Amino acid sequence: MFGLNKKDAGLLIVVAILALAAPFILNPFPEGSAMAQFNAGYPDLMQRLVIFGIFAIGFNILFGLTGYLSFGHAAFLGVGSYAAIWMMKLLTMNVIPAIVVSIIIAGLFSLLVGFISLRRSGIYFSILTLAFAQMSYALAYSVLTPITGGETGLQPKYTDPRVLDKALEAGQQPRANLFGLEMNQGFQLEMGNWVFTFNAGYYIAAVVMLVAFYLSIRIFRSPFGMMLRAVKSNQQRMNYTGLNSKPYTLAAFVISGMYAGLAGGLLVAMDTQVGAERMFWTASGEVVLMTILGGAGTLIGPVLGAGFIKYMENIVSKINKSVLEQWFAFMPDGIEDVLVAIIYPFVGKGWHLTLGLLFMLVVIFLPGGLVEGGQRIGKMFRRRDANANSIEADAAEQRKPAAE
Amino acid sequence: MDAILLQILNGMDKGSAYALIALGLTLIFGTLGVVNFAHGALFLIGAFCAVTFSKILSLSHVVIDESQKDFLGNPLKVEVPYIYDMFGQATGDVIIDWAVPLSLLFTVPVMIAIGFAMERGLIKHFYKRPHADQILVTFGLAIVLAEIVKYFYGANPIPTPAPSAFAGSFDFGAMLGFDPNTIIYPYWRLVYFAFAAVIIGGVFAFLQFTTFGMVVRAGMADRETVGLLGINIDKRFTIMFGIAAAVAGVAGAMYAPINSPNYNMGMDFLVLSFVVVVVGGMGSLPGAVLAGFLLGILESFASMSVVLETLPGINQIIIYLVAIIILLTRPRGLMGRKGVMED
Amino acid sequence: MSFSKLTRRGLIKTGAVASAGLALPTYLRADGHSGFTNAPQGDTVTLGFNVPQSGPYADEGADELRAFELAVEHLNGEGDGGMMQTFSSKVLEGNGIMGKKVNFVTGDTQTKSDAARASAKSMIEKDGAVMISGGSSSGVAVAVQALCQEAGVIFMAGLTHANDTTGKDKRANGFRHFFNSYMSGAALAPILSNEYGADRKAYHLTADYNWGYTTEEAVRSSTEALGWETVNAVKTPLTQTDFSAYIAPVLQSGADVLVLNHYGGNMVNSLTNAVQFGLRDKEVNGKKFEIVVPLYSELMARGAGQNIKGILGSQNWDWKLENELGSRYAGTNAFVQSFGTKYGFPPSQAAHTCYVQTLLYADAVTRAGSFNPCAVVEALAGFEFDGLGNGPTLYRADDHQCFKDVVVVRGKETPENEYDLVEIVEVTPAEQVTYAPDHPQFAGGSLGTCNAGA
Amino acid sequence: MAILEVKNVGKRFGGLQALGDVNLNVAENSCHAIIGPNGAGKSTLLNCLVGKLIPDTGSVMFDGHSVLGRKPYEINQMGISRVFQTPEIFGDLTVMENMLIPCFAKRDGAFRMHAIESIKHETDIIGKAEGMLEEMKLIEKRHMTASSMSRGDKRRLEIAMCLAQEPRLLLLDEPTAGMARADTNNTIDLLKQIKEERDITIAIIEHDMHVVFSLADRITVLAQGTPLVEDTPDKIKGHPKVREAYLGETQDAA
Repeated sequence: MFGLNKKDAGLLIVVAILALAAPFILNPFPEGSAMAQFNAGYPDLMQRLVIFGIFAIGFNILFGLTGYLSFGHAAFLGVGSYAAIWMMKLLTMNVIPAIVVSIIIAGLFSLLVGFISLRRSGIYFSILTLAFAQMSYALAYSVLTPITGGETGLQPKYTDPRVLDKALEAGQQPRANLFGLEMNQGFQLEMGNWVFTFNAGYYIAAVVMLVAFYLSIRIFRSPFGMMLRAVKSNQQRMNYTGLNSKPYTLAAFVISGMYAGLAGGLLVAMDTQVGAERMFWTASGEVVLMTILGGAGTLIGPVLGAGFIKYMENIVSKINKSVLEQWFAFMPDGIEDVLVAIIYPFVGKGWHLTLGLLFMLVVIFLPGGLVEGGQRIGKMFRRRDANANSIEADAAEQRKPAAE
Repeated sequence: MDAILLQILNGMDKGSAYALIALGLTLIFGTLGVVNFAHGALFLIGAFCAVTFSKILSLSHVVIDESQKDFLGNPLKVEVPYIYDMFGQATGDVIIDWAVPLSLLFTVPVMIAIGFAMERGLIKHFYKRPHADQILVTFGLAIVLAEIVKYFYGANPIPTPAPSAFAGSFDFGAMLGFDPNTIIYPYWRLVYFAFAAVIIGGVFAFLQFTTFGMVVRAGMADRETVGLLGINIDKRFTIMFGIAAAVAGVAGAMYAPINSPNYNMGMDFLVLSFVVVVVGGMGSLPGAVLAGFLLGILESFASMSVVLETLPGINQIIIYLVAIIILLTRPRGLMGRKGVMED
Repeated sequence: MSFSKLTRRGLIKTGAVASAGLALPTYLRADGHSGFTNAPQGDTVTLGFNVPQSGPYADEGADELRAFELAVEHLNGEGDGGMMQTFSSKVLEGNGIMGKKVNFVTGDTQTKSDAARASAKSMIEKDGAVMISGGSSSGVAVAVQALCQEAGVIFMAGLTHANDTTGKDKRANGFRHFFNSYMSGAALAPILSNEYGADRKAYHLTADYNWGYTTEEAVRSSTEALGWETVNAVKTPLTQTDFSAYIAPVLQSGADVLVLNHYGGNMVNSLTNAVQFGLRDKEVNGKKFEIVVPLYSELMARGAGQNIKGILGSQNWDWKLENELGSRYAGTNAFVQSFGTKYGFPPSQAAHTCYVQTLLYADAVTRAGSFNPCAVVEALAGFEFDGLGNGPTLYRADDHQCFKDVVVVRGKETPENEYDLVEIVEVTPAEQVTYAPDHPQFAGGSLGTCNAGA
Repeated sequence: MAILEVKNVGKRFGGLQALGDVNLNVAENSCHAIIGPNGAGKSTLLNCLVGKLIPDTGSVMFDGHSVLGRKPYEINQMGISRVFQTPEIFGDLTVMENMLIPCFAKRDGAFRMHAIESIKHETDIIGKAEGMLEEMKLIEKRHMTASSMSRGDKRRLEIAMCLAQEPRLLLLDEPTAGMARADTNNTIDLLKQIKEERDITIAIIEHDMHVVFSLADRITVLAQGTPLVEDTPDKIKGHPKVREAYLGETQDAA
């Protein structure tokens, strides 16, 4: 199917089903129940899950395949976002030009940064990309305020020129749309106590994510993808096999920069504003964490990692003391207090602590990320292979090219 | 002229702080080959050792004073530090005033203990893992440590003043024959500069002139061979980690009066210290120190208003710009060795 | 998100296993018969409190959250009622809002506009919040205000001081009780001139982002109008922690006043550095060197410790107002009493503004008789009230900014306890800080029309 | 006709004259060995041929074109392949992938952006790679991760990868270093077979005299950065200068 082998096609179909059914899957708990706190099936979070999935998929093409660890990819996401919002301010609220231009601008910017940074490798490369990103952030926040809005960012206003759109009535909110279909349109499905929200913006983002995921599978299975893994494995042999590794890594860098730009453009399409903080180094660090947490170099890992972190950020951070007290209200007072006291430091404002602990646990016990965890669980169920090396074999199997 | 002198002085001071932080990072990388993203957190813990120590000194019991009222109209609760009971109020005040320098006595053992625990409990298992794993696990640890500090001390900066003997500033201008008040510099920053110089010199001397240092340096160059010689290099590396943690810790403790410590200061310093280390050349101690001073002085110059008028925003990016230029002209930083951290 | 319980029950009754709700061409499904986003159903209403819980302003966020919890308690008729007793509008009865019990959800802004919008959106989309409040920076306030306008809910800004929030970025659905940069400048200038003389040379250090720019502009224009000269104004990076390189040249410039247009960690560090350099012990041009911090915050003052002694600045409110300046500021003591009793220390101005905003919202809803944002906007715009701690106050209809007295404070030389950090120097009356809605410092924006979402 | 002409090549490292004044001609379709004691400059010379080092003086012509100043991958694309002392293969990739990469490099050149095409449609490349693995008796191991193979297999794979590019000149840097006797003999047989079956020139740097005398048509002896003599193996064996400089110490080993 689509030029994929059976296994990859299967993976794509699974991801597609998961993405399309996300409003159901992410809302497993009935409205009003205590567990409803853990529901993630609302448009904003679903959109963020797939958009950061795209970001991580793109980052994985660079880091997972070539091993070049960029610490500045948030800059491309930010530049893409700024490009998109300017298209919306100047041209039209239709998301297509915004997204296309954000990919192009991010691609050009990554070409410049990549061309310079790829002159070095290892940690020197990482620091070069970090330096570019930090400069972009610092300038966007301060002296570039006329272009970027600085601290307060940019939002579309009804007073913007928008040459392609009809003028809005005074005071009307410009809304991002796809040929008239507004990103925030949607409908709800009610089944018993469950309420599921279907949102146009989410489905547009999800389709884009599926295309991005499909392209990343094609890249992984292409001769180009193999060359990138060769760069990671042995650059010396690469050079003595008549291959110029520079254009390969630069191409990977630009592709991943364009993915970041796409994610940035989509972020603006779904939520029409940009702030400079999305270029700060911690945002670049976040995509590194997503990729490694999920499993660098695997196809599905980055998407899992992105989902995991965004879920933590948006769900766990909202559990406050009164929510906890509600949960344990059925228990005797003393036990309730103890439980709340134990759990409270890890949720709500303590969500960073939980995140940090989870990173450590994953890195210590699951070096291959969540994908390795999944494989181990799979192994336990299958029990067909007692071989200690089976995990590595499995990982190798996943890396196998389509040729075989 | 006096403006330039002042910024050189200022840059030296700033540079000494950068160099001191970068030194510990380089020690760990150079000896153990581990990229320690939790190094900023060690600096943070050092600063909070000073905070904790001054809190301990001011531990109080409550005396209810019926003659005064608090803001709600209840009788005022007056806190009397135990240290007053022990030494009397006058001596007690002096001790509390000197809390930061005294806290070094507390910081050093605590930091060495933390360093040992970190190395034995966590880092040891990561020597053979890829650098990316080391970065990730220590980054996770940095988050956890910062959050623990936040849990106990909140997010607000905590004022930790230097002893009042060091309040105010020294007038270099008057000494050098310029107008008074043109080149002034705070006493505590001068103390910090001297302190940094002593620590940096101490670490170099220790590595250069002691047998322990020689073995460690040999181990930095070739770990396996030293191991083959029957020397327990692992144990020495643990000690080295403890020393590096202590260096970071005392750097943090002494820094507390300069910037009131808050839980995020480790992260603030992390990126900066990495830039310094990389510009200096991974694993090179003199490189780290040199880069620290270089970046400190350049940053000071970039913040001069004459410079800012011609190049607005240069103060925002100077460090990164210099880092890029240096890395493009000198592939492995100022004094880096070939093949270190290049893959 | 909030859903009609009636509808849902109806569905269960008819035994429908699955039924697609109406496809509504709106952002969020508004209830058919209410016509606006997240119309409260049943006997509860949900408010969203979006405050920084991680990052440098986490403590300020925690204080805001305490105030919100207290406000909700009072609205629901628990506790001593706080400022509801002194509030000039008497429609709130302690039975929730219009008989609906007030629930609240919280989120973490992380002091990043992206994160703040994400968490506000989750409150609106998932939890059905009909009003969002809180925040501790102008970047976040502007971003969340724009979001609330799009979504059709009310935004009651927390701590935000930049002119832009009710200037070029103002929105019909957003309201700011807190004062702004212009007001700080206008309130401070006459007092600075009284205290330090009209012939002063000022040196500005300004945080290099929007709030810094507007504050510098406001203070400069107000002080220059009174005869001060501005020697130099240098922008400092937000991420700067050590300001020595910026402080060191100040004395060389011949300036005799240093104005620190900094907030939060920047302010703590720059002030600490300035005092370390001994600036305050110097004499320049025959005058004692002075430092001014236009926007004071109790938490930051605590962070700066000893260094704030004798430093002038402005505040939106202070917990000692009523004790020191009398019953014009009624409400202050009532609030301090209930806050202090519950938490053991006096509230900060951030807590005060958040508490007041919540009460004002509840009051507006009750007076309007509807949760519909457009009705609330109508009820709040041009609303004059008293008894909420700031004296007589106007919520101006032109820009949804509150106009009230501004408190000028000075770091106290001998604090009685760790919360007694400032002394009130003077209160600048509201008339003196009022400006025309089209003042150049606020130009370029438009409120637009209210958006109810449906 | 000489395919490789090295003229007056010199190279200094600081104070050390690594190569003095090296002249060397390698005839087409011959097997030319370069021997010499440690530090004689063998590896430096090889690095000058493949573009890793640029000599200070002299010229290196391959098939009438200068290689100096060209990058390693350009020199490789001219038709020079190199086998390293320790096998340099793509350790993380499978044996089959290791084989595919040089096949692509041969067909597509130094860079081609073929990011969307699937490898499995490249039937001719796959066929060629499989044929090569078959010939090298590695076909059974094609799914193995390359780094998990034995050293002998890695060496065979590396040679196969070089041959897949159909080079005109194959440079071998101590191909049997660190090998057991049996593996060494296998490698000799393999190289003999290659020499017989293909239109290829081989230049080999070797310590092991057994290997050298089994394979070489001509031998150049390097000592202290300059060529001592160049002649046929038989002549070299009896050459007094060589005995003195070199063989004297290693005769027992040979």
